[in-house]
Amino acid sequence: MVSIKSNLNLEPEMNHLSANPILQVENLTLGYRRSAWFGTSSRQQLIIRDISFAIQPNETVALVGQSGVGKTSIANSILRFLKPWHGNIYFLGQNIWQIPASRFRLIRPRLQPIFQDSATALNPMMTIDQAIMDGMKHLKLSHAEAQQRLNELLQMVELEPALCNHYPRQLSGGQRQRVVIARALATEPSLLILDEPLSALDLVTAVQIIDLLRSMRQRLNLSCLLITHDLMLAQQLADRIIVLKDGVVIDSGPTQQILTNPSHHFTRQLIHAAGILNRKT
Amino acid sequence: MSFPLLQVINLKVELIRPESSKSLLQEVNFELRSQELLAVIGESGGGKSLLIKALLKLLPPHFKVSGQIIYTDGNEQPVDLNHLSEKEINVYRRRKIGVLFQEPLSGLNPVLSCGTQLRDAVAFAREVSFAEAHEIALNLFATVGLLEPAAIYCTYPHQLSGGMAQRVALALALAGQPRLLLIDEPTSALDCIARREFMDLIQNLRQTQDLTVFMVTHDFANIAQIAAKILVLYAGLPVEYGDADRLWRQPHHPYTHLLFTTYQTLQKGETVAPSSPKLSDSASSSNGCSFAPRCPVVQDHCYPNFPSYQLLPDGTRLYCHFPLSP
Amino acid sequence: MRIQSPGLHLFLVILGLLSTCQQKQSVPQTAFIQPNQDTLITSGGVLLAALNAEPETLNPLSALSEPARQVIGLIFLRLANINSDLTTFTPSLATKWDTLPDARALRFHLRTDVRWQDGVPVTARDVQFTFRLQSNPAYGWDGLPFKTNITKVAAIDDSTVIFFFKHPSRTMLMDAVEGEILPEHVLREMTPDQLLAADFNQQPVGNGPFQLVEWKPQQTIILKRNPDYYDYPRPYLDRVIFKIIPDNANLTRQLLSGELDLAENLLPRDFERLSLRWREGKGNLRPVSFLGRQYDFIAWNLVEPSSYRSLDHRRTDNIIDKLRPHRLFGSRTVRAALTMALDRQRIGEIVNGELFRPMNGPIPLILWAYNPNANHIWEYNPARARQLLSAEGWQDNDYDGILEKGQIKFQFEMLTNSGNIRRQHALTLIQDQLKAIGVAMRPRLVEPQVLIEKFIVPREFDALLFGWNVGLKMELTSLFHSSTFFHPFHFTSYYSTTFDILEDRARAALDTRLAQQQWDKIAALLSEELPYTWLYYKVDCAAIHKRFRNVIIDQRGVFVNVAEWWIPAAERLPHDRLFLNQP
Amino acid sequence: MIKRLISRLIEFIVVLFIGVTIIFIIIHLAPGDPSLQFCSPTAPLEQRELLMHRFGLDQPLWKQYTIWLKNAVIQFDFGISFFSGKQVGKMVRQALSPTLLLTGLALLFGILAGVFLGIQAAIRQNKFFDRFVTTIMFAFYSMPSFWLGLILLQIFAVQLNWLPSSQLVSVFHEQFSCGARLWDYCRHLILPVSTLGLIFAASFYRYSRNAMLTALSSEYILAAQARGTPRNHLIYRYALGNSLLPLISLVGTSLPVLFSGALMIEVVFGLPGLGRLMTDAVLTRDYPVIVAAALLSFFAAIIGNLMADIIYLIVDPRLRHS
Repeated sequence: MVSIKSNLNLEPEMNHLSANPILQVENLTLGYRRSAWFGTSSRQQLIIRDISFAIQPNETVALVGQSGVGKTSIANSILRFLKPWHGNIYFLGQNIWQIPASRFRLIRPRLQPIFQDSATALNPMMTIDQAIMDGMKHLKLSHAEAQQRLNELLQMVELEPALCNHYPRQLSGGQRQRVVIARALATEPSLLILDEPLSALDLVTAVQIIDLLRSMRQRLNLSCLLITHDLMLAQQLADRIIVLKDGVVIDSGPTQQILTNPSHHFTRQLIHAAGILNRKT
Repeated sequence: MSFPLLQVINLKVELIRPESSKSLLQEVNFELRSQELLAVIGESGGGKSLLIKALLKLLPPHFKVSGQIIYTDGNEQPVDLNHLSEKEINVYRRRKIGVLFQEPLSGLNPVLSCGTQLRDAVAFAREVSFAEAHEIALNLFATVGLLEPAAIYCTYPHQLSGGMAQRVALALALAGQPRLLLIDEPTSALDCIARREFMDLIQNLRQTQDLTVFMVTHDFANIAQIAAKILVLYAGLPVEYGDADRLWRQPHHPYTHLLFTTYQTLQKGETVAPSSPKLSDSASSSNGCSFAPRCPVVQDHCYPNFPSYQLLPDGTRLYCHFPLSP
Repeated sequence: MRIQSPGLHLFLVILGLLSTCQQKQSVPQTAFIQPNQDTLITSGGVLLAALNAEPETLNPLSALSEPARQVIGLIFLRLANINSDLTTFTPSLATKWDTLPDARALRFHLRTDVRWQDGVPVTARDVQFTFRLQSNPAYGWDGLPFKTNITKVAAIDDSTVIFFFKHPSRTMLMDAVEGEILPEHVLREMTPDQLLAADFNQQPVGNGPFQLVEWKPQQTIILKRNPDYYDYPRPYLDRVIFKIIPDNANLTRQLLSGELDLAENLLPRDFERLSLRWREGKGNLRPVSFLGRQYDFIAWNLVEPSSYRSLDHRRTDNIIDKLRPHRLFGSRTVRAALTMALDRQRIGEIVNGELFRPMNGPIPLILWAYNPNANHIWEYNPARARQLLSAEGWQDNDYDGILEKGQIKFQFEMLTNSGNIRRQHALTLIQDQLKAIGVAMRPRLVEPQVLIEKFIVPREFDALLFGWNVGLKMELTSLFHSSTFFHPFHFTSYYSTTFDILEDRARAALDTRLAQQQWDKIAALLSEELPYTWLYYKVDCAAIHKRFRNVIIDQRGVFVNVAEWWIPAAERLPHDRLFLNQP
Repeated sequence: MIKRLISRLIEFIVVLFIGVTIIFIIIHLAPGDPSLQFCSPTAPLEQRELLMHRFGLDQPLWKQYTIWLKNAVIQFDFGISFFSGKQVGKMVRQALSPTLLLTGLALLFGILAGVFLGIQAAIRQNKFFDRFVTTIMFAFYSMPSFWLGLILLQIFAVQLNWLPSSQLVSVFHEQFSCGARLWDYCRHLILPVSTLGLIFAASFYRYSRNAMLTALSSEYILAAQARGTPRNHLIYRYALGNSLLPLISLVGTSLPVLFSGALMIEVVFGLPGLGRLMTDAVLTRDYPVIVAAALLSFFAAIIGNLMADIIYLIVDPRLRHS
């Protein structure tokens, strides 16, 4: 078991929150507003309407829906990229759209996204160890500590230490995704946001990454928000599933319940399309 | 009446560098009967896309392609595509063989409307006037399941959704009424439902348009039902090639076995067995079996020796020292 | 002032009456005269001449630059033209002149057959009118100082005009004839504002041998012969075409390719190449060198800049008591030592090739008052220079190669204007030579306008490498006379009552011999006192196509007698025949 | 798209105003007393003050600014030159035509030659032709324009004496017949236009070669090739169209070069253009001329960019429809 000590000085109120949800999304409404010069008609487009959910510690929640349904917009909103029209997002008890940017910057490292395209997520001019070390910058570790932590992380994501001084283009897709995960873990996150983490990988590699993510979750007490169109992946990783269609939640509940007893016919359609063999039927 | 439309014999692709050359594909042998669907599966980087480009002679000059690609169309004389001149093969590209690449959107010219591109392609392939080509193009859009052909005609590629772009690209591939359609990972950019729809469309076209399909994919959910033959590529070598049903039920090669069992466990919603082999991405050894470092049943013999070729009685071709017994 | 002439114009005054200078030394001038050997003079031909900059105007009243003056000289007449001795005059618009009995008035008799090019006759009223404009500061004529001694100009009748002066002087004639005569009937109603933007500036109505045909900005100014010129059959040339060529390389190229007949101010290297070709009998271009109108010098600031800064410019009394001598150059011995440390002959050679003469005193080589024997000559002698400095207390006690006296190091900055390669070159040579006697000089190049405004006028400098353009009047007032202490040219802050007395006497002397004596004393005084260290007097050069006859080129310039130039019919070039039958 | 255009225009006006103000400030902060242009430094102070007053230079700076803004920017009246007393507008107009002729021809030549060679080299990538032309073009690209000009002059004007070395027309231009005049123009323009044109060509060459290579290696070209599209169609309709799009903005941003880029060339070849007008004006502190020329370059720059944007909006469907 690898131990990762926290050097991050969080305010006390954040630390005793363990009983409360890591992430709580309340009545979130998202949309794009295209403004034009001098009040000429501006166009509005609603994407997500009134969504609420919470992620408890050590829980993985999957947001499932077709592409274009606004799953990624929710992730952007949680990462404070896209301002919601209505609603609140609490991360570690902080209302992230209400607190000042300087305060958000303090908790931002505990919120790590992993996107589908590992090729563009890594700076092509940085070697692997530089990229991972970069993630630990805010921990203010000594050089030796950082080096040790780097080795721990590499071991954890099952990357050979020899790859350390390679550049991203020298790695395979699976290796790159492992580096991205290691970099995300380097910051000691509380919540991982996984946005289609496997869609660029082939099956065998994908299974390896699933395995990795699953063991990470157990070892590090991680909470995850999984964003995917693939129920099969959700089935593998998520404790609960939320199905989105046309901007609203049409189905949600524990994974098993959704898969075995979907309440909405669209959910059934998704299950069918994913080729999941229902054990009960 | 199924005759081999395409027969590939000992295809080999090498990357020629001034100092060295590297073999990217070797010993590729398969045949594709008329109206069949052949699925090629394997890891990314295994040479699947390369194979499609090699079939159409689309590789840049520093790739050396050897072997035979024999195309036989009904009563015509068989032709070896690999030994045609650029001008001669253009005729085949135009009228006999359509191709659909992996990223449908980047395969479309961004500054021309979808209709213009299809019209041009149709006019060139079928040698008809632009006015006629226009009509044909509208029909083609309808054929690939686009609901408003006239609207699509004027649309530019960037305005399309992933699924629509895929269909437009398919229409382009069908511009010359090809007998053979080569498809490269058609579903990787689509979500589950769109995948399903696209596969249905392909099935449909095969029947209505008399199409033979060669498809590179790793969408196991769908190929199981529609593919007649499966070719498993690993590190440039077709480790197993045979009847789809048989392969699906009882894979001989450890790699095929690994793929299918992994998929099946996933499908059942079971967690992947912790005993699943410890997979490593490290480079394959130089002369031995490239799968050896990851093989669950590897033996010492595998490392120094190139996998032995076996032709099983049911026509399955296999490259393995120790195939899993039936 | 124009950028193309980095030195400032200096108008030197000749005092005394018109007379020949007996004791004048043979001025080492290299003028050129292509003699008039052929008996049969033929009309026709074209002169292609180079101008190094675009004239700002062709109005004699507002022209400041050399190129403008050169073109104007061919279009407008003066009352009389100066001769090559720079003291006597040849009649031009005036046929003759005489001094009226009280010696304070000059009477000119004008030609009656001269017309403006629009047909109106030139009369005494034009002369009177011209003086009115010239003497009004609002019109901004830069020859104004010439006219300060004139009280009034009166036209007696159409052909007689009288100039009245405040007091008698040797330069009355020079003062009176300075400046071209303007047409009253064209300019009568013009206010200074209107004249500034008048068409006349671009389309002058002249009365000279040539008149303007076309002025293509930045390209050419084409003059044709004035068909009504009084001095028929002159001018002989059909056209004088000025090409505006600011770029020196371009100039040389056009000379060599036959696209130019006449160019001046060639680079020493180009001139030597041309001379070589000519001596070898190759090429059609005859090189000509002659004493020019410029000299370069080092000016030492004799007072501390800080003490000058605190001076009240309205009070001229006891100036010298309020100023502190310069920490380095306040001492005459130091200046003498620095002068002896410089091998000025060598500097001149390196910078100018053959195109220079050594200069040792304040009087320009081309002026009548120049007497080489009057100057004190400081020979190049670095050992002696070191001794002198050592005697003054300047010694290198810390062996860093630089002299010091107490806490003060012998180091200073020498300024010069940027854009003059020869001067920049000289500056480095001076730096090297001063270094050899333990003096640290730091060269600094400053943009000309900034140099004048920020350094010269407020006298915020230690030493200055600079040059003057020589005027034809013999005077040194604005440079050194205490009455002009705050004049922008008096930047050395030189103050000497002896000089004041001598210069006053020299200018007031009506007798040439007396004047010469005074100027000799002045030359001796200044070359002893060394407010300047004079470096070299420049020799100008020009090249002219050999087919032109009767050409005079000397210190007055290259266009002195263009009206009399002609080309033998046999030597005409194809383009010479282009205008033969045109008016 | 209209909205985009309008916002672009408003941006344009704001940039214009800011730029114009900056030009004014910079020029009036430069050292040097313009009154010295009119009279010798020995002239009495009153005379200089008189002149300063006449040109409004004794006014406070903000007042000079408002007056100037009104005259120059709104009425295009730049006043009269401090140096020659001529109408600045007229001087600029006169100087404009040779410059536009020279740079326009050179730009045209540069674009045509550069783009043509760029395409030819791209489709023959790494062949002898490509390497040869790329080397030559790289040489032109890295060469200072005046140096190239001097070399051409030395060869064609001095050594061979085939072409005249300076000016726009020969001095006897008026004496020639109509045809001879035209020939005279051409003879004078050949050297400067080819000097500038070669340098333009070099940058357009680099650009279009790279753009063409990128276009040729893109997926849709491969897809079109896989459909058996004929090679010429592939190159000229598919690849060329796309690779020339970015060229629009390159041409747009090089529009100010039309006015100022020929400066060295004008000096070397003694052409009476805007560049020379401007250098002379700077050296003589001729504020009105400097301001007019700077404004012109500035206008050209922003109008060039605006035009490029607008054309882009029109021809690129991706922008047109978003």
